[in-house]
Amino acid sequence: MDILSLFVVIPVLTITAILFLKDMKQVRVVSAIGMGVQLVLAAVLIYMYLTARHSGNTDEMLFVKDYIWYKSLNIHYAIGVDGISVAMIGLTSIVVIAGIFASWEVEYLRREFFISLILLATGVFGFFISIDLFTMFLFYELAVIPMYLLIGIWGTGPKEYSAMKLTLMLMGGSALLLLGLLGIYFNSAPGGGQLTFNILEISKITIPIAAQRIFFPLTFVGFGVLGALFPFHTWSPDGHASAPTAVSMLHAGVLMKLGGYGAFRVAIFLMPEAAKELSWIFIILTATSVVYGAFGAIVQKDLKYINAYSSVSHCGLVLFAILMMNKTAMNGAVLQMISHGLMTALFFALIGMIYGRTHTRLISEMGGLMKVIPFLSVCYVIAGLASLGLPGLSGFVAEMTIFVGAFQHPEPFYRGVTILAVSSIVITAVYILRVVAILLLGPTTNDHFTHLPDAKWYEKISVVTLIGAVAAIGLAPLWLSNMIGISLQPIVTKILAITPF
Amino acid sequence: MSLENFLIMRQELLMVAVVLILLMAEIFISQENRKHISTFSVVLFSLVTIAGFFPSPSGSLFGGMYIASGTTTIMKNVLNIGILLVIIQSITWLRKIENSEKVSEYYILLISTAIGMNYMISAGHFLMFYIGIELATIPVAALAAFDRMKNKSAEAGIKLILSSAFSSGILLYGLSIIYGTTGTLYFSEVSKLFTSNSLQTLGFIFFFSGMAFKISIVPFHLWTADVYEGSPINITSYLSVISKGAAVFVLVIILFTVFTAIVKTWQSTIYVVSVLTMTVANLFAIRQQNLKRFLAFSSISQAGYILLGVIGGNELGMASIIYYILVYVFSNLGAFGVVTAISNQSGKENMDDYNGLYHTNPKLSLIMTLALFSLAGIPPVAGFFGKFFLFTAAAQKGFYLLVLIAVLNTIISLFYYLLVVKAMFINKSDSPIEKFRSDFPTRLALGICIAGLVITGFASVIFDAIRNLSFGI
Amino acid sequence: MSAGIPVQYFLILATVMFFAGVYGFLTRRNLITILMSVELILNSVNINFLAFNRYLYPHKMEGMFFSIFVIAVAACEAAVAIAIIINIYRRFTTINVEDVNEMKF
Amino acid sequence: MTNFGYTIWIPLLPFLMFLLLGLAGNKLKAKLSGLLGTAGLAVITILSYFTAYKYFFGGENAEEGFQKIQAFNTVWLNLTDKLHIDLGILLDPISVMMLVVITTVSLMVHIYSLGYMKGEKGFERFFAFLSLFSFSMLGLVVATNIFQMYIFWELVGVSSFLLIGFYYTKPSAVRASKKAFIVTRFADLGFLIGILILSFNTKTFDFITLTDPSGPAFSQSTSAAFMGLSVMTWSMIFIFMGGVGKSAMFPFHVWLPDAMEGPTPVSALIHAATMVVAGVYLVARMFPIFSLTAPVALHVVAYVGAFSSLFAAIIACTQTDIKRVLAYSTMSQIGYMMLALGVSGYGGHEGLGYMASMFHLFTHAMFKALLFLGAGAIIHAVHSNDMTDMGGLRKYLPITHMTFLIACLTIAGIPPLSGFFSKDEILAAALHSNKLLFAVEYLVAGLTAFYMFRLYFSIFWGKDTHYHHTPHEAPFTMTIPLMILAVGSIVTGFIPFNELVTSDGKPFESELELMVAIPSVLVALFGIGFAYLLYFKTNGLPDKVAGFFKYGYKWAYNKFYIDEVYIFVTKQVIFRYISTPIAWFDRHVVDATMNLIASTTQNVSFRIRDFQSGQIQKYAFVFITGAVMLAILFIYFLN
Repeated sequence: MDILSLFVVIPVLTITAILFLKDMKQVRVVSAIGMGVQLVLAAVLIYMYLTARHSGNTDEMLFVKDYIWYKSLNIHYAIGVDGISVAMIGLTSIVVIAGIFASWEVEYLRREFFISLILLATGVFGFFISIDLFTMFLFYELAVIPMYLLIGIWGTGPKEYSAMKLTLMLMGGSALLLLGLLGIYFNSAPGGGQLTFNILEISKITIPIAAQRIFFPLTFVGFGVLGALFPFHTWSPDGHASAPTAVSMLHAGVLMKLGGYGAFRVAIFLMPEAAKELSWIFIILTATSVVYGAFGAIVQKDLKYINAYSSVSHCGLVLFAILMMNKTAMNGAVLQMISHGLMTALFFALIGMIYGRTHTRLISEMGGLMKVIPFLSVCYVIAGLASLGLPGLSGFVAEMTIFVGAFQHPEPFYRGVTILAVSSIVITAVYILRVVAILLLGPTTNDHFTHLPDAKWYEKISVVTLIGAVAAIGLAPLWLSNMIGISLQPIVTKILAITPF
Repeated sequence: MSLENFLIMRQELLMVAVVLILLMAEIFISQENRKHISTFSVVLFSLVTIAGFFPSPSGSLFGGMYIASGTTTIMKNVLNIGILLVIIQSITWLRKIENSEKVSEYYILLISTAIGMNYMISAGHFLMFYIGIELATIPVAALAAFDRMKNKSAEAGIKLILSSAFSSGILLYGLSIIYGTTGTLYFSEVSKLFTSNSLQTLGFIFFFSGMAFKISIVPFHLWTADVYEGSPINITSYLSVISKGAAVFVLVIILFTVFTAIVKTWQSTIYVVSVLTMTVANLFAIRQQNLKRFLAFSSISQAGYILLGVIGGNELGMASIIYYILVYVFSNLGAFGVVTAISNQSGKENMDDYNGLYHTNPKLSLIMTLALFSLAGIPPVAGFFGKFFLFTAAAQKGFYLLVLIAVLNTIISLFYYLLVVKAMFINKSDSPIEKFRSDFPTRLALGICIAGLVITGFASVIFDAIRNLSFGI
Repeated sequence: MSAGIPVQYFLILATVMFFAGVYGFLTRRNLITILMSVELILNSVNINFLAFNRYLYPHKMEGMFFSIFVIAVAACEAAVAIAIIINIYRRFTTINVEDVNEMKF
Repeated sequence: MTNFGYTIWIPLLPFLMFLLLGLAGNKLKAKLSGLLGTAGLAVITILSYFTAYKYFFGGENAEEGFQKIQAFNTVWLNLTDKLHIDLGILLDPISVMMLVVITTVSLMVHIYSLGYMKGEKGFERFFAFLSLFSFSMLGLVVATNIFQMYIFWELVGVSSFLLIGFYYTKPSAVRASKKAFIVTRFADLGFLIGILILSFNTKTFDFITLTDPSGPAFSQSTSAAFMGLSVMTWSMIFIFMGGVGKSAMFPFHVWLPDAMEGPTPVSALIHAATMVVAGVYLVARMFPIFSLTAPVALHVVAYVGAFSSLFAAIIACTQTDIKRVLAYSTMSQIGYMMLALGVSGYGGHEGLGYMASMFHLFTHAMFKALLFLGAGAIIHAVHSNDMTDMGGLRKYLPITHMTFLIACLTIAGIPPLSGFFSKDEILAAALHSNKLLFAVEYLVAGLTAFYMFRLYFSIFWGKDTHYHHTPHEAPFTMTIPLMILAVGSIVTGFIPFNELVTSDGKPFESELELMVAIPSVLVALFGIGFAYLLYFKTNGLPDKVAGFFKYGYKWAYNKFYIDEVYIFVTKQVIFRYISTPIAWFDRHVVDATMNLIASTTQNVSFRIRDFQSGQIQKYAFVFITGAVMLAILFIYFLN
């Protein structure tokens, strides 16, 4: 068994183990163990990856395994990782374990909850290790569908509506995506020969530009829906608001990254010509996302809505950077995915914990929580600071890489739009501080809140893990950035071949 | 008739034998042994099914009126699996007191239709085809009206028989025109003599309408929902899976072999009707409360997706259709199996009755969910693969817009499938369906369905084997 | 079949019968009459087959055979249909097609 | 040159202290954590002094003047092939000078806080934040590249935010901290954009490369232009915008007076002596570029500085909150520094303004910290910020009184105190460059003397106020820093800045220009005298004067309604006219469109249900119609 497949096998084994458990209490323990193993495995993978690179392995993808699956269509179960996927896998395993701990006290249908959660994780892990478009798409859908049950069963508020909306919109995205993938597949051998779903092989050829013009938008929008591309983001506020804590964490933290990762790995990597040609449309859309999401967040009253809109803004930045199509901006995009994944998970974890205590998410009904639950409040402030791009935390690293990278674009239009996107950092500061000020600072407004308990041990584990990761990236980003940067080289080379910067 | 000939036609002949045996049994068997008829039929039919999988010669009989090839064999096998599942699922229902007198009748009629289907799949001549199709339809009408005491059943029966007679009339009129313009009814000769003049096009359209009726394609589908709702559930599942599947197979074969001269015409026809079928059926399905009716519309929309495999006229298309029907057998029979089980137990068929089902009957709910996900094309169950291949087949010939419409339609269909899931998992109910344990046949059938759903998807052998036996224009 | 009658006459007759059948099917209220209309359609087909066979392809008998089979099958169909109509009458105490309308939408 | 490696500890030590106090602070005893923080700072103060001595007097600088020394540099983040963010330590005259300033004031504030903050809840948190601030500020001044500067720029911003909002249960403090952060953040946006433009054109962040007159910044100067100004000018203006925000220049000054909600030692450290001069430092750091490639931007600097200093001085005359008076005074003094930079040239005597600005920065740090700490001692004694609650305090607080007086005299520019020398250089520089600005600064000098002594007289003389508790002198931990800083205020004027801190690193000759000095002292004395008349004894004169200016007074008292403008922009424009519509749009247009698709589907689904009428004849009708339609379609249209 190769190490990459383990990332799919372990969750499946964990699910199987949970299925046969008799004692409900053990469910969460087993889940935590399973996902803990996964986390360790991710660390091992990162180590192995770095060692391999260090020893001079310059392959585009490492640990490649290729098993033929559907011979007649040349579908393979092909896996492999580069620095980007390794980073995303690391992110996923951190968020998943934090999510498990954050949902330690789920009572209702506990077994089913953890199974769905881990199933979702399986899809995500599978997606990140795939280098075959079919497998990738399979895992993509696998990751999306448990959301329905997770939100519908364990959610709050108008959960059925939100769950349905979220699922249908994401599936709408995947519908477009499917079309895009088929288009890529049938154009993967323009000179004749075997059609293929393998990303690496397709990247070696040039898809005819006429086809690219059709399939690039489909693929990009398809992934973009999951990446909260304006105007297809509206599932995000409702979905996040209704979802239970861990689901919001995983969804915003990891699942939305599938969109960015896919847009990058499939849409841009395979169809750079069309991407270049059409990027201006999407640049406008994504820049709109960035600013629009931030402005939208300012006036929200519900904590989760604020964070959902903020995610729209931050994820918009990911797609924005990807479209800038240079190494730095793309590096920033990946960093932003990781950074946003961690801090938004952190946010949602904290919001869930606060909600669990105050039973409201309306900021107007809360106030002065810093005095009552200092640990959670301080963590919330840290999350906020990370979100508004404080140096020393991951957000800064990612955003600055994006901005500098995007600003290297040779065309003034793109640089102008970059400045527009940059301005979001102020708006972000406004809504973050507004929340912090109303929610945490000031006198404690509600007498009911004066005796709230602070974080429990499992909540602390969840939160501290995430903060640790956020700070680690923020303080020492170089290794991560380099790891990503090296892996970006093939695509950059490919883009440079079109029009040198 | 030499052994060779027997082997070529073995599936039909074996079925005829089964029917005869059952007829004899009906006459000679004692009253107390009657309850074993079901088991007996299942055993017999499983033998038939298994026999179909043995390698056998291909060839033609009756001067080319009957043709057997690898493709037809695998089509028949797929159908046989489905029929076997239906037979197993029917046992519980047939054990009911009001049906005890009609058990062997039921099996005889059912297997007769199967014979008809097999003949029409293997037809090399329109006469054979016509006889097959009628043999496959008329007994079903009797089966639809099987519940003599129920108004709805009678209504379903009359609607089916009249509509199908009408559609046969239209189809025959089309055939007569084709005959008039070509002077022959052999597939191989018709295909040579067929051109695209107006009269022949008219003949083709009438023929196609008749076939579309069997597959229940919009706008020829209107009988479907009523008949499905009124018929006994097992007949509904039979109609929705087996009858439809057989008709699809025949349509594919005829389109691919006979009407090759007017590919453009039938592609456009299929384009139009498949868009209509998917959209209209989905729109109707959204509102349905009765699960049988709901699944009826769902099966109509599935027919729309299946047409995507037909439209390309390519080898991949045929392979994906056969594969999809196989998957569809498992998924739809899985869903119907759950509906049957619950209906047998509690008589409830409405979606509201399923509220909170997960809390009382988690296994049934899970099976239902997987089956519905498979119908919707959600991984990891096989429906995902099936849909993917269908769409691939259409995309291969450049029908991207059609694929787009289809995938957008899958979203609508996902919506209503999720409504059922929502009812079972999320909704609360004051009077949920009691917890119960199904009897062995039901569990067996559902187990096969689930195993099929999982295995068919991941075991690529199946698809590759089908692919090797398929052909395009 | 007098040689003096051109084939068109038969075809026109068949077409008229066909549409008469269709019209009858669509407008009659009595289930039995509807069944009769179906028979009309089938018989128009038969005429077609026979006329084609006799006039255009007289050396082969396919059309003849086909119409024989159609007649046979129509008989079966009628048998089953009438059985069901009887059952309808028992259940609904009417054979007016508009009253057989429990399931819709 | 290489043996400055140890300087890495100067920023690092406070950072470690921050981590220690921040993570384990609540486990330690409050007092211990305070002492730890102070001890850490003492160590780096010594290191800084040692560095300064070694740098300036170590004899390494030959005839070519003081070199920029990169004591340490490491890549923190790779951006493009050429651009990379480094973290490092750059030693040159101004950074070394700043090290001295920061560590000195910070140490004083640490010591002072041991007394001032005693018994406060969150004592260790306070020291943790102070350490964080010290770390950030030190990191800022030793930055080897502009991006490092930006990083620490943000960090000082956040430490300032944390410290202003130290009393987080007090709504006004929360508001003030929020305001400070957002306003400076907005200015930082400009900084960032400036960096982006600059780095895009020069392909480097590195200060040494950037400020090298033969480097890429200078070859770019005329390359591209936008709206009549070269890209370098634009980038410098944007970068200066960051400085405007951080240094509380008009129009981004609004946060500074409110920032006085923070504990007084914080005001002394951050909002008087160190952080607010970061803007000045930034311009000084980029000075060669400003001066040689973007003179227009430098003009902007000069005018913004001049206007701010006048503006603030006028407001300061009307305020009654002593910390706010000091805050406006800070703003005014920083305006001086900006002006000095703005009128300066590059190299030799031309760079007089540059030198003067740095000189004033240095002296200002001493006396303004002294003023704030003194104010703290007064507030500590009186438990009020408002000078109308005070009077005759000289009897109760003798040490505070003396040191405060020294500080007031210094800021007023009375010789031989340090303020006199530095201000004189600034005026001289202005005189040589721009007469209008020179005149403005003269006026401001008079106003400064007036409002400072207004403050002084109202607190220590004036009416004999009756106090609930007899005010008592602060403890030693507080008075000792006062005395040290007082000494500093007196003697620092004699430091030969023209030999040490100059625009090109080379010393130049400069002497007291009596033509400038004598009138300026006279103006100051006039101001003091006027204040004496009005405030030495309680009388009705102040009201009469106020009545004389009437609307002018009212406008100045209300800070020219700039706050209201800000509130309008944020509350009305951003919240009501941008965000609320966007949020509405999102729900009712974008989301509604998605929902509309869904509801349309449902609606259509309901509309077409009559097709399924249950009537078999209708079914057949549809059937035959469908067939005929298809036939017509394919025979007549598509064939």
